[in-house]
Amino acid sequence: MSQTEYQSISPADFFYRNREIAGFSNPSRATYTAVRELVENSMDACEAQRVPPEVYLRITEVDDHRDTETKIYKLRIEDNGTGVPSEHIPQTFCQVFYGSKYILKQARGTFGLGGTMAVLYGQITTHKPVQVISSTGGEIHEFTMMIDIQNNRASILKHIIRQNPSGWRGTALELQMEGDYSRIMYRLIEYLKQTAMVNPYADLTYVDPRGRLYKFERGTEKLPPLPQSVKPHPHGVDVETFRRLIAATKTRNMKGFMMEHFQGVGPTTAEKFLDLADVSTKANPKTLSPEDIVKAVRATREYTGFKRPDASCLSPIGEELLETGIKKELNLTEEDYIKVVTRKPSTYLGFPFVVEAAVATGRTVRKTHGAGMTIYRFANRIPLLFDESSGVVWKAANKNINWKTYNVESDTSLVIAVHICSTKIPYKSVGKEYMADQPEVEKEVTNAIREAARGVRRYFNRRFRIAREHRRLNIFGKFLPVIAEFSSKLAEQEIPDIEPLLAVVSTDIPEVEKKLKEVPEIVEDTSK
Amino acid sequence: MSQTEYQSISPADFFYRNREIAGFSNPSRATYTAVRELVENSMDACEAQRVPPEVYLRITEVDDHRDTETKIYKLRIEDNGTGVPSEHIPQTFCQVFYGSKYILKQARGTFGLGGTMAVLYGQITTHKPVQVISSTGGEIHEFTMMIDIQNNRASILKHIIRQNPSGWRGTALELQMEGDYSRIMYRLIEYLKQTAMVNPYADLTYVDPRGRLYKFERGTEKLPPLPQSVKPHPHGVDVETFRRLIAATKTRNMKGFMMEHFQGVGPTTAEKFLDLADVSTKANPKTLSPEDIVKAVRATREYTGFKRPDASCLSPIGEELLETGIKKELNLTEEDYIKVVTRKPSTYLGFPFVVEAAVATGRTVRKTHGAGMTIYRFANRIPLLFDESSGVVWKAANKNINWKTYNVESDTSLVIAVHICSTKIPYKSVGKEYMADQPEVEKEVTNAIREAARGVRRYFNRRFRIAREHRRLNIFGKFLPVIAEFSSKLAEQEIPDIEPLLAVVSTDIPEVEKKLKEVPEIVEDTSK
Amino acid sequence: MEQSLTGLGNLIYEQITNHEFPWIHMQSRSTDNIMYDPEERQYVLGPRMIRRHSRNIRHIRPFTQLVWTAWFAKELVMHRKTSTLREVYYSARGHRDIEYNNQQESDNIITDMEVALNRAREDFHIFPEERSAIFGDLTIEYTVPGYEGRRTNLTDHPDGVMIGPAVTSSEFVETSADKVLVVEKGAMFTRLVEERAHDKFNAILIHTAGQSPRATRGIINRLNQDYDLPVYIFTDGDPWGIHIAMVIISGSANAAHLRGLTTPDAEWIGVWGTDIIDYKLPTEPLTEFDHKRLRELKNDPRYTGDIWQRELDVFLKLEQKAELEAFSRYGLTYIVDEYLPAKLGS
Amino acid sequence: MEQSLTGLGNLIYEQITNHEFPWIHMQSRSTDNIMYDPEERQYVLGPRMIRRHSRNIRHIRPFTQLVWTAWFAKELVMHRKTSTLREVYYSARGHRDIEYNNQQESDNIITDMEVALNRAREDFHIFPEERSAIFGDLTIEYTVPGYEGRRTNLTDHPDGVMIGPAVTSSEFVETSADKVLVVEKGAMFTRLVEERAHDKFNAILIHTAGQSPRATRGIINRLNQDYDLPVYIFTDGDPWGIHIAMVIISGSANAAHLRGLTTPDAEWIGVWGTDIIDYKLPTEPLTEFDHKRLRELKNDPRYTGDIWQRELDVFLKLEQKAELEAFSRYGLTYIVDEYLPAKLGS
Repeated sequence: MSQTEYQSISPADFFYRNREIAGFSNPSRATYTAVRELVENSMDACEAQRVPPEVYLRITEVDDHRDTETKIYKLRIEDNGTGVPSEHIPQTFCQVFYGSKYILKQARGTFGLGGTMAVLYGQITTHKPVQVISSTGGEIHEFTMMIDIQNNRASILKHIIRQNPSGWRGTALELQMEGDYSRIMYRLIEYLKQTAMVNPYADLTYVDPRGRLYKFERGTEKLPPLPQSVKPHPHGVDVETFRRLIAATKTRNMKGFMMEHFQGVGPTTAEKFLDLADVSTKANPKTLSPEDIVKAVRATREYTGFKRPDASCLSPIGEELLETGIKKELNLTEEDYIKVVTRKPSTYLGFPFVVEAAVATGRTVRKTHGAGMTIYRFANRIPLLFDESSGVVWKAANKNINWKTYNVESDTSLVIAVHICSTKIPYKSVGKEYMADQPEVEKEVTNAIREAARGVRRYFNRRFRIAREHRRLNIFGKFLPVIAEFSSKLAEQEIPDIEPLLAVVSTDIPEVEKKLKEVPEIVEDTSK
Repeated sequence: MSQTEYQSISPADFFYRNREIAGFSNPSRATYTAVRELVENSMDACEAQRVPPEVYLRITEVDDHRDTETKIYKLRIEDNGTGVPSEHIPQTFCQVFYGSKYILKQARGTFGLGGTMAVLYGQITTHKPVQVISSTGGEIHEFTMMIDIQNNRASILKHIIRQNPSGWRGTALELQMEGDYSRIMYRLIEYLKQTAMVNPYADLTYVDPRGRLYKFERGTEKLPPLPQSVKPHPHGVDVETFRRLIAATKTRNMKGFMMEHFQGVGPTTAEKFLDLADVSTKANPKTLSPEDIVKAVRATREYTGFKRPDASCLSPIGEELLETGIKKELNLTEEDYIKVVTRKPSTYLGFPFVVEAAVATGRTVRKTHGAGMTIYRFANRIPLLFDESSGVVWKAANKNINWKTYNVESDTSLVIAVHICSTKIPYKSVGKEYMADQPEVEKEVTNAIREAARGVRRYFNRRFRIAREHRRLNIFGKFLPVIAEFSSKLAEQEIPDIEPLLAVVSTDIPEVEKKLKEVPEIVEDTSK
Repeated sequence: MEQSLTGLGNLIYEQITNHEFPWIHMQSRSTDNIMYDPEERQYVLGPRMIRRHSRNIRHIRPFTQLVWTAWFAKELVMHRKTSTLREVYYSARGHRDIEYNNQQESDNIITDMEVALNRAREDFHIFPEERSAIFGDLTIEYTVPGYEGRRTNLTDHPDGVMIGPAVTSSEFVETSADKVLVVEKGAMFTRLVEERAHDKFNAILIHTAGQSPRATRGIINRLNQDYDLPVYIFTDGDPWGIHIAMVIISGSANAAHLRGLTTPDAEWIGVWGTDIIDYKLPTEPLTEFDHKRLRELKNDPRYTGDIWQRELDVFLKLEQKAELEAFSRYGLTYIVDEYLPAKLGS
Repeated sequence: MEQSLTGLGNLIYEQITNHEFPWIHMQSRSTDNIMYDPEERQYVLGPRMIRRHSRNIRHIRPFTQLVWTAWFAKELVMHRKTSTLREVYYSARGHRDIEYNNQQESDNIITDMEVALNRAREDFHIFPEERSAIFGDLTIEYTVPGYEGRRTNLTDHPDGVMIGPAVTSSEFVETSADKVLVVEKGAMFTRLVEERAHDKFNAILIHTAGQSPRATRGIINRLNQDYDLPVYIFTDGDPWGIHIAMVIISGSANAAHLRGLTTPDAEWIGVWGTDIIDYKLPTEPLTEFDHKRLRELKNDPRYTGDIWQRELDVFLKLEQKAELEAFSRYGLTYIVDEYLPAKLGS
């Protein structure tokens, strides 16, 4: 009989042992994930600072005599964001489950894992420390650190404080990691390109290991509004959240509790809701039984009178900016169709979200994307490149929409871009590559695409009508002389003059339409 | 300018916020995942105890007057396993990242999350405590507990100690959770059925919310050998593990270090390896520079002289047991083809693994499974039911193997079952539904299927040959009389006697073959 | 003939000189305007009229093609020439604005012309390519250029006589036959000639080469009407063979605008579904398409008669069909020695 | 004829009575045993022989079918009957062990019999269904039962005379024509008759109805050999038309075992690729399949002559093809008034 051993492990140790679930499954994928996590952190930091982001990324090959595809690379990233206060730097970069992202507003990373996971992966593959230089405007702090994985904490090797006469603000990070650049090169560039597409106010610079420079320049200085922290929306809140709010509340009765701690709940809504939940408005929150709490929580899903969630915690790109970004990226012309829709905020499991969708088609799209449907997916302004067909956008676009009703055939060139922003994107995995099909999200995505596609049928019809009018004006000039010639041969007469007839039809289109009305209606010959 | 807030959260809080990544994305899926995690823990506990598992599962609907598909259910599971020592019960069930699974041997659950996640999900949806009754043979401990999520620890509401005159050993757990049984019913039963298929020594009993009893009875009392904890295999060990071993070692030189801490490294291997790594055999491990550690770790991947990893930490089902299970489950007869292969152990990223594969075809398979390929996937004796096409088995079976060479067409009925056992299954997500395509794993799976399929071509050929011989014996008796009739009409003669000719061919097949040799060779008429 | 074509020209010419977009009136050929006339015992066009109007953008091209085709027909008639449908199609090639996309389109315009002028295309000397044939004691007198007044007896040539423009336009002088036996296939026709079926049954033999060309239907009609000869039709036992018989008897929807092509008293004598059972004929299973067609026929107003409904049901029940050649199973002469006597006797 | 069939029966009968599995020897018809003989100017079978052996499990069924077919042929010959290929196929129906899966299989066995006995199937009174026709000043004398000694002139019937068993088996008595003009289509044949091309060019007109039936090829050969009449062939300007001409001239691989069906001195006079250019004919684009076929023909040993190679290249370069009817563009009489005189004059 064996002895069973029990032990606890640290979160860092857990993710060290299970790094593939955070997207670090192999050298090439790890390279991609590390870049992505670091770029996203930098973009968030810049937007928090309300400055148009300037992000500089460089990957260099560390001298490595081994002749394998897997090599040691040095990653360096710099931004002009808020900077990290020096007292938070060690934990922010060397402690799993520590960061600025655990509050209810939209940010790119939501697991708070990304940056630390990149550092952790670099460390376990190269045993090299990470270097972080950051300033919030005052002194510049330079840390050299490693992660104490077993204890999930930073071990600081060096800490230098420098003066900052120029008032630089931002963060620079440098780490080494084992990676495989050649296999992931195209995805990385595609990632940066799509990032530029939905962040038209950002400057991205990238120097790749072969020394090539990629610059994605901003098209505007305008930033979208900064998302704010907000109170939770009552719809779909769970028991644990409810319990925590009760534990923390200072209100004395349930009516006050509902109004104080939830978005958009006024006195009438609070009363109606509590009535449905079968909880007294006067009850002291602290004395609520577990059953009452469960009843109240379940009632939040059935009560239909709540306002839509407050979108101020969200930062959609906006129809104008998104259209500009896509037009620029796809080189669309006036001849092409594009429609961008930003839906009203909605909610799933108590998290507010906004879906934005763009649909584009036309000759340019056919030239650049070929026949069929191309899908671009974004979540909180992050492009998603992997596992397209597992995600909710693919499902909405391919399964939920009957494209026939939009005059779209399987070989029609169509671009669909969908951006979901939320305080919490429903990712299916920590690797953040596709979104789970939460029913509410699926419905909003489907409706957004439908709305953006609504004009497609009209667009095709209009193009078809224009072409037809051209043909129409042409056709009489072509056939009337032939009719005149052969009818005259049949009648054994001179060829008659058709000019008066041609004069009727050679006027411009609106006039033709008017004149047409004067001609008696013709019975359709359905035998043709 | 906004103030950025920094904070740390507990692992329990992390998974509370991100429960979909552990498989608790919606009520029906949560029902499935909770059952699965609890059943797996029970099976592991029984096998550790070396008794044939007897697992009893009951799901009942808690009186709930709401008329929705989502209802409150009570889950109860009982097993005859080791039991949990009372001092470990609170952490085991109410603390994330605590358990008996963080050591290097094969066990069903590897994240150590499952049981606690089920408790956590039950708590946040019903606010009800979990009840655990367990004994390791002595007293019986009964705990009523909740999880303190913000601090990742148990809060014990009640602890009762009872006498155990009958010497009962095992664990019973009961929790309440919000779920959706109707949507997941068929998957749940399929899960238990497939579990029975790869655990033929287990008795599973299940009473469902509608009061129906499902019994999956064991076919044998024989247990596979208990997996043992082993030293890590040097191939693909990472820097962090190496560093931890150095920190803990008592050896004085690198040669001793290699022999002491790794599997199957003797004096010669240690020397050869350290020579390749360019590390002195005499160097004191404690004084190794980070660069030396990295060099040594990278060398583990290039050194080809290591023994295959020790399989004693693994517990494959074995060809005999697996064949019995599948034959029983699919009702295969002697007419059908089945071949089971257990591959030799291999390793990925330092983790040993064994792949077992079965391929079956024939008339029974066609009848029960229809045309085409059916894939069963198992990981450490757990059936995987979701996301089939994302996993490595699907890829191996569909992309890597040219079925034409096995005479398998797209409409051939074929069953493929693959079992991967490892100290660490390369799951792509915490929800454990499909395995990442680690190159080494992919290769082994592909080879295992190929090996098990090798006889398929011969099987089809043999069946074809038997059918042909039947036709052959028939054909002369059919045509010779006609030849005799019409040639006699042509020649205007009496009908000749063909009995002597028929005598030649009516002997049995080997004799026919012999006689055939005496007939002069016939030039093939290729114009036909 | 020339007059009606010239008249069409005059109509259009006058419309143009009156500064009107030219148009013509004609009976609609759409399916809802084709109806079965139980008195005429054939399909006829209903009263609904349509305009083909050059002002309508979708009509102007077929309108132009119609005018050109009328001119082409006038040329044929004036010069005593004939033309095949295919030659009409090709003659339009090179006229860029008239050119047909395919022969179907050309044939359709010719039918329009038939409707508009209320004449058969044979009257305009336009014939299809199909070749049917005739054999038996019928003396005819040619009217084609160069043969005017020459007579021939249709037993003169033992391979049978092709029904081309010359036979179609000939006068029938005399016959001793007392019936007409129509088969759909050349092979069976040769068999009947070889077995001297014309003698044995005192019949004129005609083979239609599949669906009967109109000229051949016209000849059958003339033999039935002018000489009072009963007509018996013998086809494959499948929906296609059945319908070959029916078109000879009651005409087709396509020719609803024409008269004199139907022989309502003609009888279909086989191959019946009941023959398959009675004679144990080798069969083929019905295809999905055969099935569909049989069910269509069951609902066709021409098929209301008892025999038709009975036999259609038998085929559907048997799920089998049989060709004329199926009788070869019992030897090559069986059909003349046994089957036809039984059928014609009944 | 009867003798060779009886001989086959005797051979097999004796093998069986000698307790041998019966087998026969014949020339192989596999492609590697068919070769072009430049002296004969046609395809011939090479020296390789095969056995069809009833001991071989894959041969016994076709062997049985061959014996049955020989018996069927003997019946035809003995009773002076003819049969179509399709009737042979149907006659086997009901004999469960002989029954063919399809007519292709039956036709193939008949060819085997031709090879084994070194005779054409027409000698066994078996004919295909296709109907070609002939017109012009040729007097023939019938030999078919009932018509023995009767004569007819092939201008007697202005629609043309079908080439059936009666014409095929007739004796040619006399002709005043000095050439034979062969066309592939009935419509063009009717056009030529109507335009009196037989008079204008003093020619016997023949239409082959597509790929020429062997009986018609035999008649062309006889007119060329017995009366020394030059033969001119006029087909569609596409790979299929070209090959119709070539099969009349040099025969087909399928008939490599037969003689007397080819007319090596016959000339193909059009429609050439160069005609498309010279006469600005309306065309269709070549299909992918046409292309492939043209390239095959270029490598065919029968096509080594200069004209052939030149015209094949022109078609390939033009990427176009043209039908006979294409000349209708210039009016219905153009082909007789202009084109043929130019071609036959050259």
